[in-house]
Amino acid sequence: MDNAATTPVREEVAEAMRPYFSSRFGNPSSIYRIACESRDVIESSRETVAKAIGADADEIFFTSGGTESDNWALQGVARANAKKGSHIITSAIEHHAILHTARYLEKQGFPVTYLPVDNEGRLDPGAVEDAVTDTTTLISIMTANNEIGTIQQVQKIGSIAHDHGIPFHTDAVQAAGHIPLSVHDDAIDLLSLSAHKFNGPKGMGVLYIRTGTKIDNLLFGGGQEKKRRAGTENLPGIVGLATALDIAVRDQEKESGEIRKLRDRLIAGLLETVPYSRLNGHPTERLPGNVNISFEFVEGESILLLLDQEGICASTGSACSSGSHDPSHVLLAIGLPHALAHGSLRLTLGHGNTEKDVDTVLEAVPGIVEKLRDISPLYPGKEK
Amino acid sequence: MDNAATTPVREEVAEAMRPYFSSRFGNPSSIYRIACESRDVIESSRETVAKAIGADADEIFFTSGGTESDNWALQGVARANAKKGSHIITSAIEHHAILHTARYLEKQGFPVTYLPVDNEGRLDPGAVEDAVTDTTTLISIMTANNEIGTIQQVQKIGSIAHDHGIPFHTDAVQAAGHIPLSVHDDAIDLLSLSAHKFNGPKGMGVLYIRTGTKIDNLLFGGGQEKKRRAGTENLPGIVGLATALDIAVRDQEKESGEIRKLRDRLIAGLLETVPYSRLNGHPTERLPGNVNISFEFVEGESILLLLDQEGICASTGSACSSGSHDPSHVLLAIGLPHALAHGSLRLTLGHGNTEKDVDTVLEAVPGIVEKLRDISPLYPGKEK
Amino acid sequence: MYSEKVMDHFTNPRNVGEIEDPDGVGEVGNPVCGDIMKIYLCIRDDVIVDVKFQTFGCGAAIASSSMATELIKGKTIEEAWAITNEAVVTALDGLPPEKVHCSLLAEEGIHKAINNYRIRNNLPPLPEEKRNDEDPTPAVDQR
Amino acid sequence: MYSEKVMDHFTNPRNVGEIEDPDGVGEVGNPVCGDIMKIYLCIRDDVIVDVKFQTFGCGAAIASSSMATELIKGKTIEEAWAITNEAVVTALDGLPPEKVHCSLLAEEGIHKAINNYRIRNNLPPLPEEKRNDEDPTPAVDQR
Ligand SMILES: Cc1ncc(COP(=O)(O)O)c(C=O)c1O
Ligand SMILES: Cc1ncc(COP(=O)(O)O)c(C=O)c1O
Repeated sequence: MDNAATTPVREEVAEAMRPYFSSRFGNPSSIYRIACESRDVIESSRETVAKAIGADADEIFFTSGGTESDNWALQGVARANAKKGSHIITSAIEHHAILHTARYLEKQGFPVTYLPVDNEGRLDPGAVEDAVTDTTTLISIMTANNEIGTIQQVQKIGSIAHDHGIPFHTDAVQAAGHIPLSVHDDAIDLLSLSAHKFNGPKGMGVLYIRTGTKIDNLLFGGGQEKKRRAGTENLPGIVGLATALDIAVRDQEKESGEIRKLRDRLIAGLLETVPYSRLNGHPTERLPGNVNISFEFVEGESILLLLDQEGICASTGSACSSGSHDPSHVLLAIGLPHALAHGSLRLTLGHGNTEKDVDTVLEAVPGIVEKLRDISPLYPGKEK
Repeated sequence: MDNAATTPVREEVAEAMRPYFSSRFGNPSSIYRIACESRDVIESSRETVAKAIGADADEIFFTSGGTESDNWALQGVARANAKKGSHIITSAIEHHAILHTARYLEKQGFPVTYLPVDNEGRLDPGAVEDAVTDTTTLISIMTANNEIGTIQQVQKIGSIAHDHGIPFHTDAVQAAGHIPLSVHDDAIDLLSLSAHKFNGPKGMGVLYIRTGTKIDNLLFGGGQEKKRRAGTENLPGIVGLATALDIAVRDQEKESGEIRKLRDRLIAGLLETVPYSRLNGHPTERLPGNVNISFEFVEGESILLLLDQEGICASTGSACSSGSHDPSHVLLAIGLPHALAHGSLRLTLGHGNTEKDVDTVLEAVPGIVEKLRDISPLYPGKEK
Repeated sequence: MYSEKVMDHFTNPRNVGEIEDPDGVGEVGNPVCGDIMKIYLCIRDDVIVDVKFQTFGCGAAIASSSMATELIKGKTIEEAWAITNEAVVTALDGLPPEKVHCSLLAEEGIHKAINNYRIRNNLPPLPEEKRNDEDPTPAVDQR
Repeated sequence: MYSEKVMDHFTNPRNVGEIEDPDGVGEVGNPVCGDIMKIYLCIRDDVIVDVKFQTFGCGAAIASSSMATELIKGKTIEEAWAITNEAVVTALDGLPPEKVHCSLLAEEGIHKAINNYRIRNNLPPLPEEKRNDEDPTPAVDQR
């Protein structure tokens, strides 16, 4: 149950990719016949992706993943507008692919504003408006958060950006395939997505770039992707991404309804059976599969290890799982004290999860938390 | 016969990758058990790659391909040394992944020297020495050229770089797997390679970075690759790259001997049967599989099209195949007049090519060239 | 990449060759660009009764040359002058965007040959509009 | 990632609990870092005859605490003082590099508890060397 981290490649997707590894391996930028076939496949994949987010095919650029897409958006727009001053607005709860890139750009002389969020992880669109300056050249706010699942008011933020003539980027890596997206309706100029988050292959992503958006290249070289993203095209990867997104969008309504039900039962069950626990993130405006709960007096990595022994994969915002000092910046940003941030558990449901999986977790977690609390010097004892 | 452009994934490699698409899909940076297995697989792949080029495992960084590796080396070293002035030395015949990146860096204020080569595509190491200034922070010279196959005197260039305390990068994308490489013996500090050039998967590369080399990240985000290259690891890709390189190195001596023989027969046969033809590149210091010949009075794309009808894939330095105006910068750099550059044909042999393939080409080419010459206004008529 | 029509005219180009003592001849392009076309006209009573060409160039250039000669054969000079590269492209069932500029060669060649005919016959040359050979995209590189 | 020894001490920690009226007690770490250890000693004739601990922390922290208590049980105070975090790590068959700092908790806890005992017995506390908790790598992020 760690579908937000990565998902397996679906059988249909693997099937679609297979022929392109060897027999149909033509270099799509060459002229001969197998190459032409490859080119057709790439262009039809591009159309599939475009359709899924309401874009035009020539606004879709294939990349090596969400990280590259985010880096390209930030570094590319900042550098293309360097003369204008290039102030960037983002939020405090972005993925590190945004935050660490922003921090690097800061060091290179591009000022960055990191907007705070409320206790449920929501950004006030008004705060974006207030942060805009004459030199703001990019607003980058994620569609949905990877840790706490909170969904932002992308449309409102997009229209504020457009009112000021500023391009709007959104990291939709967690959202794509799972909730409806429309670059048109939501006034999005740049959008990142990553295939392995919706049962596609790892190492494949997309950056949507609205026609006319000023952005420098990040990877220079050959003329692929209309001279905007060099590198021999990863043909099986492209086919895999498009196939996976197509299926995800096709099944979205049905599947997200089912997953949302599982999620809500899991949340309710955990809060009910484990004392001293609280839900992190927004109660309703959250990703269909995201569950994030803090358990007082215990530390997250130790929960994960015991869950692992029950065959359950999960994740935590505790620093101890990452070998760093501070717990999740997202959990701190929504106001959690350190101890609670260290005691967080993220379970993310996806394609293939069932009622039974939820039962397994609901059976395992209370005992695990109790066991760890019994060792904990912080635990005041069972509720009477 | 366009193995320099891309190669199919070998069956053994596809086999090795397969399990990691779905059943073994763990996120290698998480803590649970399937993730630990993934991590082990990545680390043993890293060791395989390290062994193949004489490096330490912790100097190997997985990327999305040769283009990213080249971009990272140039942009990363330039920016890390920005205060020192960051003069870059490279050659006029580098791949566009180097040249276009260098040109971008020039626009950003980093001066670049593009060294010329001789008629056979060789760079004089003395010219590198002469180009060094107080502010030179990177020397980037490719190991072997993708168009004309010429192999550079990497060891001499590396030791000149080291005498001056300047890091030395080499684009070994065409060399890796095909000729022996040793970052130790050749004084190489950074080396790029790309899996699909040696029967590995597309969208996978490596940048070797010698311990202690000052280089900024190119892709920021998660802590993968020891915090130097963010992005969820492309597990099947990594396994595929390592497996393919391992096989290529294992079979190198035997296979390159065979391919070199085919190459020499093909070159001799073409020069003999087609009048007004010349070999481009170095007669002996060239990649085992590379054949590059110019035919006077005809244009390359039209040769390719007719070869394609005979089932033969090839490539050309003619602008007309690329939709750009100028023919190959490499062919111009070795002093070819435009017409001869437009009339070039590159055939690159690789794993799986046979005597019979050579025969097929030797049968097809003379007639094709003659047919096109008969239409050409430049052709003075058959040699008497 | 190319239509069947293009491949047909490329592999079996019509009207290849030279005309001895032509009434008009034109040569356009240059080796730097990689495209050269030479066109020969035989004209009787303002009608192009025969035409031949030689082309050094890519598939699109050769096919455009071949198609253009077919289009002007039997036409009056006036009609031939009016044939644009777009007409050639259409007759070929289209060309890839980055190849459209190759068809300009044919249009320019015809104009040049007709003006050569006019000059030989002491007529003032018609203005040859030099069309903008815009930067074609997408470019593709050698790997 | 963890050795079998670590997993054993983590899932079945030895000497968990409190000692009422301990002879020495030490608490180290803080909730900000995500690691807190409390250690209780029962000492007779300079020998640690009983020891208990409570730990809030990751698997490595809990396993280190457990192993450390095993290592000092039955030892003299002097011997216990000399037990380093490296000794704990070795006894656990190693820890991942980024987790080694978690074992410092145990060493520091023992020192603190022994000094607490010394102070109660009017002995001057021994100098507690604060070890450098260097930046652990590699870090890993939430996806
Ligand atoms: C919100 C968000 N952005 C970006 C990324 C980076 O994507 P990738 O690891 O595919 O590069 C992730 C996942 O790791 C993510 O959850
Ligand atoms: C010499 C050289 N460098 C770099 C590259 C770029 O590699 P990739 O297309 O895998 O990004 C290539 C091949 O295209 C190459 O031949």
